[in-house]
Amino acid sequence: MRYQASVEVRLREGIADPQGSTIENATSKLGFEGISNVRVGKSIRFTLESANEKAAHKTVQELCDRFLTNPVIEDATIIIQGIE
Amino acid sequence: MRYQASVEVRLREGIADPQGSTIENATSKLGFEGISNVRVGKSIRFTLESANEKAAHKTVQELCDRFLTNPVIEDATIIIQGIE
Amino acid sequence: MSPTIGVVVFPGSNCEQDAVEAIRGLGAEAVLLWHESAEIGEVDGVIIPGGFAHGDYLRPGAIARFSPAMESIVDFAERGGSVVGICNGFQVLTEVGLLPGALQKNIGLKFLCKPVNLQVESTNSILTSQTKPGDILNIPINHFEGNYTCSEETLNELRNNDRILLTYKNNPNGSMGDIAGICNESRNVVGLMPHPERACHHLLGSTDGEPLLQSFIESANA
Amino acid sequence: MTEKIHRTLGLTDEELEKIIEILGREPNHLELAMYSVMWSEHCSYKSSRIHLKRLPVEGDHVLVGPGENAGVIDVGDDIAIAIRIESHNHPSYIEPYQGAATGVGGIIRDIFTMGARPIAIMDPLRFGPLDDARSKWVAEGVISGISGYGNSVGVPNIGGETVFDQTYIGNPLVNVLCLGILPKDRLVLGQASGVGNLAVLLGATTGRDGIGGVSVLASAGFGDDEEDADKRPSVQVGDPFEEKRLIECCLELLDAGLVVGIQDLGGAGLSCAASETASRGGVGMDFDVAAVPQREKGMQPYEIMTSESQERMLAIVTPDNLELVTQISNKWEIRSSVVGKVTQGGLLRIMEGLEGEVLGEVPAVSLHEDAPLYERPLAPPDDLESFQLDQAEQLPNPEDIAEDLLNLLSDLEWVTSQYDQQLFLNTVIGPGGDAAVLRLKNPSTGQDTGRGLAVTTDGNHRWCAINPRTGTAMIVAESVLNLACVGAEPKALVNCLNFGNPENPTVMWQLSEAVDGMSEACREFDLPVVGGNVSLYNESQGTNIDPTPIVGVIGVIPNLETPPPGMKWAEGDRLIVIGPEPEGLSGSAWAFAQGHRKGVLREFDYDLHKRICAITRELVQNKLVTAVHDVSVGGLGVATAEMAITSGIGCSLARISSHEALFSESSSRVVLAVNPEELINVEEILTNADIPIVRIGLANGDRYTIKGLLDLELHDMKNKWADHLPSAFEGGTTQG
Ligand SMILES: Nc1ncnc2c1ncn2[C@@H]1O[C@H](COP(=O)(O)OP(=O)(O)O)[C@@H](O)[C@H]1O
Ligand SMILES: [Mg+2]
Repeated sequence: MRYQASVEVRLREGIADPQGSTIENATSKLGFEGISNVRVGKSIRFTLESANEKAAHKTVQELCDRFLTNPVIEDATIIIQGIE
Repeated sequence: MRYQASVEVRLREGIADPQGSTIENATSKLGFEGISNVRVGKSIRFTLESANEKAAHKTVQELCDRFLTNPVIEDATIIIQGIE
Repeated sequence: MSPTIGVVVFPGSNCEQDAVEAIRGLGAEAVLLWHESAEIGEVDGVIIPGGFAHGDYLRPGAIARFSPAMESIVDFAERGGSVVGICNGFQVLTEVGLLPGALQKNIGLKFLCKPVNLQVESTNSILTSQTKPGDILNIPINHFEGNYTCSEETLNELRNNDRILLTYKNNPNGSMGDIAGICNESRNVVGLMPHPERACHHLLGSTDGEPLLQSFIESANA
Repeated sequence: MTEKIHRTLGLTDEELEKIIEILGREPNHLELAMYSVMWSEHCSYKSSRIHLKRLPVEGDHVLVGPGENAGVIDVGDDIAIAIRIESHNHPSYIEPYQGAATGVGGIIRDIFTMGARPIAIMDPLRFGPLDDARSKWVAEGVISGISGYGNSVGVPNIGGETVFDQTYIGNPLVNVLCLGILPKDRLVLGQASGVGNLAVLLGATTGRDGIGGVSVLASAGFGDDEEDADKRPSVQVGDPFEEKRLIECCLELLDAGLVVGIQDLGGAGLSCAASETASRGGVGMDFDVAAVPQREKGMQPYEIMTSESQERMLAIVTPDNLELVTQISNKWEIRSSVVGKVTQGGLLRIMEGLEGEVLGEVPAVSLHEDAPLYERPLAPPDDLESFQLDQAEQLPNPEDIAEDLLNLLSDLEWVTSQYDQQLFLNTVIGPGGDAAVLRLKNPSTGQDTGRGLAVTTDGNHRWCAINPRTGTAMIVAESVLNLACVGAEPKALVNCLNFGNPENPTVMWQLSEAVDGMSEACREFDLPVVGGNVSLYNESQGTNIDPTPIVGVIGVIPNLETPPPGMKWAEGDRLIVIGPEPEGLSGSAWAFAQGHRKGVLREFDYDLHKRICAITRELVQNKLVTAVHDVSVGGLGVATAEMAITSGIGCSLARISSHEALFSESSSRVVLAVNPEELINVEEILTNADIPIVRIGLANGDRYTIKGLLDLELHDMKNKWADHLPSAFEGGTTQG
């Protein structure tokens, strides 16, 4: 079976986000008001072959833990969808 | 009103994604099989003050067009949710 | 006998020849170690040089840490061998877990290449033994992701155990505690963002990198 | 059917006629696509070639002149230096980051194609004004693109220029120069030879990037959805990591002597590389489109042949060596595929499988040598006379001369600190000096030769707007003087001619005048032109940019045991200016800042200029001066202010009697700071050489004062200088 995986890698709460603060500063200079708490993460999408959804989820989880995130500062949200 | 905005910035289809292909190569070296079409984008989350949802959407759209993306190579998906 | 220093080369590394040149300039031997070879040979010390291993794609060091050479280097370090990660090498050492914390993008989101003043905080390490506490060293930085980040807990541990070796006089990148370089618990593994090899020749504006690399060579000799 | 298509592809009716004549039949679509890209202005230089022929190209030390991927000169000790400059102006306006990044990638490939290791880049840049948000967005993107690609691929950036002016508001200029070093005997040329040899494509996969004008073929009914056609990205994305591996892989192949010839893929992609290698080698090639690794599904042969996907090289190898070539490519994780075979005769045949169907068949040479050559009409502007009568010398005196000076000061650190400047441990003087200085180390042994290389890039659209011929000559003269300031002898010049629309006779006149000015100056200075690039159609909304020729000059420093003096003077130094009396303000940065862009340029004296260069070189090499800086943009005011700021020591100046004396940019002048104990000696040397000298003052204190004109605190001046760019960019940038 083929699945579409979408992984959002985000900085853990409490970890400072230099990209987010830079964007936040820029928005106010550009005249956008009222924007706050900007946090920047990565969105990684891919397709994978797997026996079933559960197995797919397991693979992606492992990929996140070992490789896609740095657990010292990041965590990930995983979404898996079957492709017909 | 306060809203939570989530913007996913992705490279348009057909635009080369060197980062995605490098990650793809690495997954197979790490022993993960069957992973393909890796594409890497950005996910940007923030809160904003706005009169209503429509206005919030408009602001975020403008922010995307003027600042967060270059429409020549990138697309953005915007999700806006009210915060109680 | 002068020691032999192994300098690791990943695809995308680019400061390996500079490290070799600086090490040879100080009288030691240097050899390149290809990332795909698990055999690191009879080296007395290891440098993981600067550059963009695997393009720094995903995160700096994220792919490099899985190289066969890194496995051997982790072994080597655990046996007490001297290991220094410079810039990208520092990032690799945090990814592979030999050093705590992580290196994020610089505050201001700009790549920064310029000479900075560093203060020696601890002389108790393989990289700083030949310096004096409080010494100010003028050495260039050259990075986009040099903003040292860790938990409060880790920061306290680094502080309490005298594991912060070098700090910035004028923090250029947002690093926690102005950290420019740290070591592991046994003090034989060091990571630093500045490039001492770029400050070892009078034509290049500073020779303040020499005492650092001298210390390292000395430790490898021991 | 072709009748309609050829025009949308940018070919004229006459050009189509010529193709029919060459082939003896109507071209098919694939062939037409190949001619259209190869005969484009960008690839064929059809408007400029006739003028470029006037440039002097000869020199005993020239190993390779114009016509190859890069110029190569012999710098002694069996070391050769490859040098080339190129523009990426149009892509950088659309996608500043990637446009500039791929510009860096392209020029670096031109250098290692010659067998040289790229050791430095320089980036002369021009943007719209700093009060325009879009121009700042372009500038920010371009600079981070150069930084992102250059740093990662591992080539230090040692200098360049950053200029902001109204004339570039809809059309920035992004030029990049690259320098490479090689053992003289490793020089390779981009040619195929040996019938039966294989063409091996190395590097990235081929996608639909940069197909540009050719994509109209699709909408003209080529089996592709019309809808897809405009979605097709023409923007290329750079991959510095691929390029870094490609450099290492190619240099290892060359070191091992495994390739017969090698060629980078730039403009016009495979069409250009395949036909160029074949025609240079006087052979033909069978080319298999099916063997080209593709990034996207369903690519048409014309797309494969014209794609400008980045980070690809075409190597010509003997069948015997193929296995070793594959091994080395694998080591560097570089894709390699056999895509063609060298054949007898001169035909380039595009096929589906080497034994398969022939999709197109053209004489390889015809794509280059038969390209049209235009002698476009040229004419000076109609209003030249009134233009020349309206001179900046007639402007009213400044209300606040100190303010005018401060407005001309700008520290470029905001730009240059984003670039790795020191990799390879060669950089003795990086960005910010009169010329960049590198240690010259033997590329095979790493041994320091004790000598140095010096490089500078220069352009000045203000001078060239006033007088393209004299302006261009002044630029060359300035470069040569810049090299003298670091003690270097000039050896060769490369240039990038950035001009407007060549179909406009005034623009063609500007181009022709600039080429004449450059030729004249190069002959005077005995400086061969070893390469360059022409970028035309730099216009927006019908307005052409001011003519902007950029030159890069490389020189050699015979003895580099200590760093050259640079701009830092010492407390108590005597300050003198050597050279002619300053005259004229037209075309100066000061005049342009007042919105005045007309008038005449004063001619300069070649003989005096050469003597000034020689004496400056002598004083620098013999370490008789503490500091040296040539007088250029912003005149004596800016030159001395920069010296004071970098030194952190003020000065008291006199004998600068008017704003004209302060801001005039007339050529051939140098500020020298001399230790009082050396003063008599230095002045004697100068007098003996019949060099005009003016003592202008003393380096001291913490103020910058000019008797009778102005008095500033050095500290304030420095802050203003340092803050110029950061405060402009922190004000926010946006793409529109
Ligand atoms: N202004 C110029 N002065 C001298 N030579 C030039 C000039 N412009 C282009 N050339 C030469 O013409 C040749 C072809 O240039 P070009 O087609 O841009 O090369 P590439 O295919 O590598 O991009 C090069 O050798 C270049 O040096
Ligand atoms: Mg070329």
